[in-house]
Amino acid sequence: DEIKIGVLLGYTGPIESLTPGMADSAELAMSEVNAAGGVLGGATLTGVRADSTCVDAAAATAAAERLVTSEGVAAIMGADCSGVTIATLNNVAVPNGLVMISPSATSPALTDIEDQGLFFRTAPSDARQGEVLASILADRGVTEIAVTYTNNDYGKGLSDSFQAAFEAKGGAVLISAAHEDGKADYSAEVAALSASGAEWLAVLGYADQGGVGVIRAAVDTGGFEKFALGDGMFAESLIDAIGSDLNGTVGSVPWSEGEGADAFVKLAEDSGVDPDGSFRRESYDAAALIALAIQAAGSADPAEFKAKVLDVANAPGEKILPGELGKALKILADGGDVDYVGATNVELIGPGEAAGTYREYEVKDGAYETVTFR
Amino acid sequence: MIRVEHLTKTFGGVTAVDDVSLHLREGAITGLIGPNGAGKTTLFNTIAGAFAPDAGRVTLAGEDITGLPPHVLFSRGVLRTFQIAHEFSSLTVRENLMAVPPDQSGERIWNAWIRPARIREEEAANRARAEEVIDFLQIGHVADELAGNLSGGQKKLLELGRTMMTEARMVFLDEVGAGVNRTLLNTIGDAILRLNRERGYTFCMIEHDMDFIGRLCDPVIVMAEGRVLVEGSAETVKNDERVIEAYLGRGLKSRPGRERRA
Amino acid sequence: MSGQDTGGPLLSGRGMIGGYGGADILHGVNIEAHAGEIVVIVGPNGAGKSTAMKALFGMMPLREGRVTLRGADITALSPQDRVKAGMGFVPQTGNVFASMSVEENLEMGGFLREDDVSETMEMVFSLFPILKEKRRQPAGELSGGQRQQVAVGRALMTRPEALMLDEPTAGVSPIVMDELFDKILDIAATGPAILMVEQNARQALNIADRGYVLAQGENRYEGTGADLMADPEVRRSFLGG
Amino acid sequence: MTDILNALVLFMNFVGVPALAYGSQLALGALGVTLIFGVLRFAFFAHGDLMAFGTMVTILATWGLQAMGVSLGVLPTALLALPFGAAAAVLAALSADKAVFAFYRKQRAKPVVFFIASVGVMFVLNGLVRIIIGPDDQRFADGGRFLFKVGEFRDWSGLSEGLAIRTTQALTVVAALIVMVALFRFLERTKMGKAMRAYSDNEDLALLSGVDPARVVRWTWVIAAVLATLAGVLYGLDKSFKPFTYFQLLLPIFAAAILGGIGSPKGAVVGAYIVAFSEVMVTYAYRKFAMYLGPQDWAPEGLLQLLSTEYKFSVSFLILVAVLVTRPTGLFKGKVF
Amino acid sequence: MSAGTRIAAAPASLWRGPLLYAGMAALLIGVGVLQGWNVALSILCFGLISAIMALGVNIAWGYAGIFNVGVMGFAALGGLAAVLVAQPPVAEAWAAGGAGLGLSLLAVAVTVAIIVLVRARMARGAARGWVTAALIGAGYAAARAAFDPAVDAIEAVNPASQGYLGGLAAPIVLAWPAGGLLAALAAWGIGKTALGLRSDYLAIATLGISEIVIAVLKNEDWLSRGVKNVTGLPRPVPYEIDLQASADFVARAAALGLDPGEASGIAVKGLYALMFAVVLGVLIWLAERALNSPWGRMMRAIRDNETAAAAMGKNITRRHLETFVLGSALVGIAGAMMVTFDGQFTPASYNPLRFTFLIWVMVIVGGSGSNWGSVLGGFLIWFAWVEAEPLGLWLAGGVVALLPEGSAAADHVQAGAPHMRMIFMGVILLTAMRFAPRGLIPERTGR
Ligand SMILES: Nc1ncnc2c1ncn2[C@@H]1O[C@H](COP(=O)(O)OP(=O)(O)OP(=O)(O)O)[C@@H](O)[C@H]1O
Ligand SMILES: Nc1ncnc2c1ncn2[C@@H]1O[C@H](COP(=O)(O)OP(=O)(O)OP(=O)(O)O)[C@@H](O)[C@H]1O
Ligand SMILES: [Mg+2]
Ligand SMILES: [Mg+2]
Repeated sequence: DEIKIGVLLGYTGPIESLTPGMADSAELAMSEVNAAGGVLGGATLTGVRADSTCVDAAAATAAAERLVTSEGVAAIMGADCSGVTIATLNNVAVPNGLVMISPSATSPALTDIEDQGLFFRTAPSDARQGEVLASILADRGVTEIAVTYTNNDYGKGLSDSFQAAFEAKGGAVLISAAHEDGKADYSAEVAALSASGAEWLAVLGYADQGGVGVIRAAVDTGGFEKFALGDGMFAESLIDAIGSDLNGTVGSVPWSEGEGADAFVKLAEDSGVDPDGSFRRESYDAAALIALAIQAAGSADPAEFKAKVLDVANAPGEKILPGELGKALKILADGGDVDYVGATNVELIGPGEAAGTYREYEVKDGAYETVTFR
Repeated sequence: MIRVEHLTKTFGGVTAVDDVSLHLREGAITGLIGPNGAGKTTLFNTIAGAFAPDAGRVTLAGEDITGLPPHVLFSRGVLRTFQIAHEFSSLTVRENLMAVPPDQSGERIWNAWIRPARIREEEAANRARAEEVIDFLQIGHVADELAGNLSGGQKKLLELGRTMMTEARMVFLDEVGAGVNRTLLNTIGDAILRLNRERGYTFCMIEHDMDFIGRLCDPVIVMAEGRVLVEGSAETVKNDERVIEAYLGRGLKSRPGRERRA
Repeated sequence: MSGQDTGGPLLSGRGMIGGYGGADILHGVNIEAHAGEIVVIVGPNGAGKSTAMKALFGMMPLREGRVTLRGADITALSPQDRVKAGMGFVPQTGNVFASMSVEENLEMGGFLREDDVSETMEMVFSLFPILKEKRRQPAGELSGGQRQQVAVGRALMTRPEALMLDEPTAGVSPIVMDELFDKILDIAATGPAILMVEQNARQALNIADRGYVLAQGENRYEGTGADLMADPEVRRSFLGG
Repeated sequence: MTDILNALVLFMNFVGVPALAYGSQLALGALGVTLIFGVLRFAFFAHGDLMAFGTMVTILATWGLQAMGVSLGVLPTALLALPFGAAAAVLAALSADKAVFAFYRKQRAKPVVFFIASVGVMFVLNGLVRIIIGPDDQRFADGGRFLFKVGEFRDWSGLSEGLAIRTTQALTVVAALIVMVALFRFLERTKMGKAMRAYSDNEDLALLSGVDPARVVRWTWVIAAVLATLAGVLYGLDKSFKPFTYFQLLLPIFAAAILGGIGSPKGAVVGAYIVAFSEVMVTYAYRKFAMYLGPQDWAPEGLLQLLSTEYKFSVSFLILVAVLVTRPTGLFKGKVF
Repeated sequence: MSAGTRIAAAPASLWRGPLLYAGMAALLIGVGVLQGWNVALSILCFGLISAIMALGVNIAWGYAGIFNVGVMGFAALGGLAAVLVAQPPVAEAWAAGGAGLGLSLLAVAVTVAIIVLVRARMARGAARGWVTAALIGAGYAAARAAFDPAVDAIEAVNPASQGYLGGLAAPIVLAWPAGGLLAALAAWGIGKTALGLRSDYLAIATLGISEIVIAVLKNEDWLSRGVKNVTGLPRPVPYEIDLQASADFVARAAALGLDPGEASGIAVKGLYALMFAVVLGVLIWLAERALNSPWGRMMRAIRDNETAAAAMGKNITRRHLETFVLGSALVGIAGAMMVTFDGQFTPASYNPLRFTFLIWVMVIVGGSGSNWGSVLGGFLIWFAWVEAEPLGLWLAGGVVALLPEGSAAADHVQAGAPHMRMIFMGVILLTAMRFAPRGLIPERTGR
């Protein structure tokens, strides 16, 4: 018996370098489930990848449509970028009554979209993170900062909430400049940012997109020495790329206190999957949630298990970390209750969004070191 | 008809037309000759609106037409042909001709949608006219050929043919004869004379074939180095020493009739 | 000029049949030229004169017929190989490199020559003095007649053994035409065969050793220049009386 | 006096040097584009992906060399590997020509057909590169990254502003200028160069002059592919290698080539600098700069930024449109050689 | 000698067009059978939209030789029209910033008026230039002074879901002509400045302008929410879930042996397809009529040789502008239709590859200068664009099956599988062009 789950991500297009890792992580959760004997007493989960292209709503819709009709998927892990996510949700998932859990669509518009209870996301809303990052900086006595964000709904939303929170704490954002991902050169951005006279630069982008380009240009020109990073920037590859100049950087990233994240790292490394990179943990969690909800509902029919997603994600119940999916499946099969913590400390609030705790980190000697959790 | 006053046109360092003043009398066929590079074509181009002059003025029947764009001049009855043929290469010969008549209502896009009947009528008339021109130029066998596929001489004929598709007042012919078979050229000469006499077209033509010039043109203007050298009847011009020196030459140095035979 | 067989024509096209992909344009045209000979082709517009020239030069595939140079079959040779074999051609249209200077145009004429071309260039300049004056100017900015001079000059630079000219005098002034014909006589005297299409037919036949009249893709008349000039039918139908 | 020096160094560090380097990177790409445009007469849209392809092979070779323990000291090892990449790119370009473009040349197709065909080639190369090396960022720079750093400059000069110059920046600028001059000379002076120009001007007549079109085409691809690889590798060394970015480079490269005048090597370089400098200068916040130059203790109200960086791409295009409207064939009168 | 008709002049086989269209239909039916009718209909809908865009490009390029590489910009403007027409107005935002915006608009108008007046009074020369420049500067400053606070106020209104002015709350179908109009207006402005440029230069200019349009749409949040996107646009057709909730519909679906979910999707997309087809039908009729009239002949003449056309009395500039505007309007209409079908406006999704070059591919593969060809190209290339993905995956799967299981090579190919899509797309494109270098349904020359 086989249950198919669509893995709808932009394998080609602007974030093509992020998506393979995300898909791998999602499929890691599925194989973990399968190794534990599958769901519903022996049904295996199979991930079916489809290309959302990240930007082309039409192509994404067509791909999702194909997942539904010719693959017969029970749920979709995805999509990635908010635009295509909304398009596939409205045009495919809702009409066909399909559950979608996105690991990375952070647009506030998704919060009050009419989703018939079918849409969830493991990426926390931008609004909360802005506050977290602002207080990290305020606590360090930073009063002036320059901000650069990736020019999409994620970056824009995060920078808006960060700016509001930072100013509410008495800080001043001296300049806020967007950067486009995938461009050839970021000297213009860095020039403008550094001319503001701020000592700190908040980079709210992606670690392997424009964000790293901005930081590299800033370091090379000596424009900034201190960086504050949003969650999209958290990746080992960033340290590899920038090196010792990154020391002293602070940032926030959704993280469960200790165990969850560490468990994920271990699990991933054991299975030969690189655990570092944007949205990989969220992807794992998204796939895991689908599996657990199916098990809890005792049915792979989305109409039945959609109601169970919130149940398995939130308390009460036994806490479940990455690598413990087998245990969770067993508990659920026995009629018990679980509280899935996962790699990102999943806590779905409101209409199915991650509340998440955040890890405040600082880069010391070329490594991320936890300062505290918020 | 056309009066040119102190016209000057320079290209970078080269003064192609240098302070030229002349008068093309209404109803006359004026010949324009001169050595290669004398500025004849440039003079045409400047009058016909292809270039803006650096100085000077052109009037048409007293009206200032200096620097008017070509399509406006066309609507005032000033036509020209090109020394290097400018056919519409992906249109057939017939279409090339039918594209010429001005004020076709079918050339306004909405008429194509709302007035098909009127367009059909006009097209029929234009087609008939094109047919006449085709017969006249003896290019019937290539009437449905793409103009781009014509032979060099046929293209020249088409150039001339286009001027016959509309009522013109003033026609500038830039070497229509070059590359045209001499027998046909004679017929063309007759046609030019007829258009001139019967329809009152005024012509100004550049040509290097002195026989042809002599047969058609009076007066003849000789240009050299951007200026007007002489003006007069074909006979006078032919015998003018300066013209012989600069333009006509004195015939072949070596004479034919050599012994060696293949 | 090694390997030249003395008896036959230097360049010959026999039974040439072919066209541009549609109906045939040439219906069995024969043309030949001997070393040192000036051959002129005349005929009405669209007769296939230029097509015949292109066929001789391999710019157009022949359906039937063969082309020989010095007796050797060159029907299958590419144009640039014919240049190497000693042929030169001035086409009727598109015969200058418009964006290159006059001097570069001439240099392109000597593209395949390994020896010093400056002497030949001086020769061309003395033939067409205006070109020397304009030698740095792009050929595209020249007057029609000046371009024609560049075109002929370019072909002369190759110093070909068989020189083919498609209406070299179209648009050039009488004085230049005379000089050009003089030069052609000079060149022919040094050995090469010269094949020329002309609409200034009487002047051309005047200097020609032989002439062909082509009409509708077929040979119509053939004879010495003087014979053709003397034939009243030819005069009336093809030479303008 | 020191204030003026400080202002100057500040400007150089944030505007002058980066824009010069970025401009040179664009210039190397634009030179290749302009060459193909000039000789073969079409916009080769796969140039970005050809750059990526050549760079990819260079990277693989670099890794190989590094594994063998070969290094160039302060210079990046990739320079040693470059010939491999260039050879591969040449091979790719020539096969694309044989498989695709030769056919349309024989057909005498219109330039736009070539252009669309090159989009097809772009798709294929695009896929190949990603399948072979993946869509990720690859860093392959080694050796000394900086000629001198901001801090070093500050200590040396005693100014409060610093200046940094990277090895790759210097390499790129030098390479761009050398290539420009060499290409110009090649086209103007050598027989092959002239044959190329003649071929581009009038193919039939070039044939009649004895030019072998096959050779011209081959040479064009060889040079363009080598240039593409050089451009790609230098860019990758300076920033990083990522296939998608290389595709994105295409637009500014074309903008530069056309702004300068299609077919003109000089134009390509100047066009590239204009694109690069306009991006940086129009969006630069001149506040600090003005503070150095203005009276003591004076600070302007705002940031003195003409336009926000969101519009940097737009600005360079706006300048481009403005230049074209006043000079319709580009700065150097794109005469297609 | 026989009448010299050559291949170029001979029309391609009469059957070619209908056969190709039949083949296209067969492809779609094949998808319907193999992958489901929802997929087939969604490809059909986008095919129809693409066809209209291709038709627009063909009008400018195929008729007049205008190398417009700014398709993306016009499509986006069409999309903007959908927002401005169909979204409800945000009263609060109007209250907060409407006056300010009006004021800045007024400032612009006044500045223009003053400049026109002053320029009329002053003599040509440097002084006039400087005064004009100064006036422009002053006008810009004044407009910005009113504009900036207004924008800030608007964007502060409930930024998560609004923060913009909204639209007219009119039926979204009206956005289609409105999109055409908006695109036409923009095209008129662009054409006035840039149409004098020669082909390749015009191309880069239009490309640049389209990038500018997108930059504005991405960053002017008050207009269209910028990168925050406008989602949930109203629909001209019922919602699937409403159909699924209707007992009547479910019954009818059951009668046809369909499950209600699938049936509702088919019904909705079928309705869309019908509407799009009507629009395309009307447009293609208009376009064919125009092409086959003296107007079309004149346009081809202009395309062939502008100098000669001008000498034959054709006003090149006007005609170029006319076709450019018409073609762009079509793209605008299609852009609005597409946003309607997507149900959302996402400025960041406009990228030149998808919205400009892909459309060009459609036109060239279909046959430039040929309306039916471009439309076919629209369907075919869209089909390829969508189906290249599963085909690529399938191909990669085949390769992997050949390699030893779990080997590094197999893993590598598996990882690269999504990129097969690009290779496939390229191969399809190159193959189509190889077999029909002048397009699948070439332009008919020589009527
Ligand atoms: N676009 C141009 N740029 C620069 N110089 C030019 C241009 N057009 C013409 N000239 C120069 O102007 C002069 C006059 O040229 P024009 O074409 O008027 O001569 P013409 O009298 O018509 O000669 P022909 O009898 O050979 O046609 C020539 O010396 C030519 O080189
Ligand atoms: N490229 C071409 N494609 C198709 N047909 C052509 C092409 N070139 C010429 N023709 C046709 O071939 C016939 C002969 O043309 P050709 O150029 O050989 O004539 P010609 O004798 O040189 O005439 P002219 O004296 O006018 O130059 C003409 O009817 C012409 O329409
Ligand atoms: Mg002339
Ligand atoms: Mg001829």
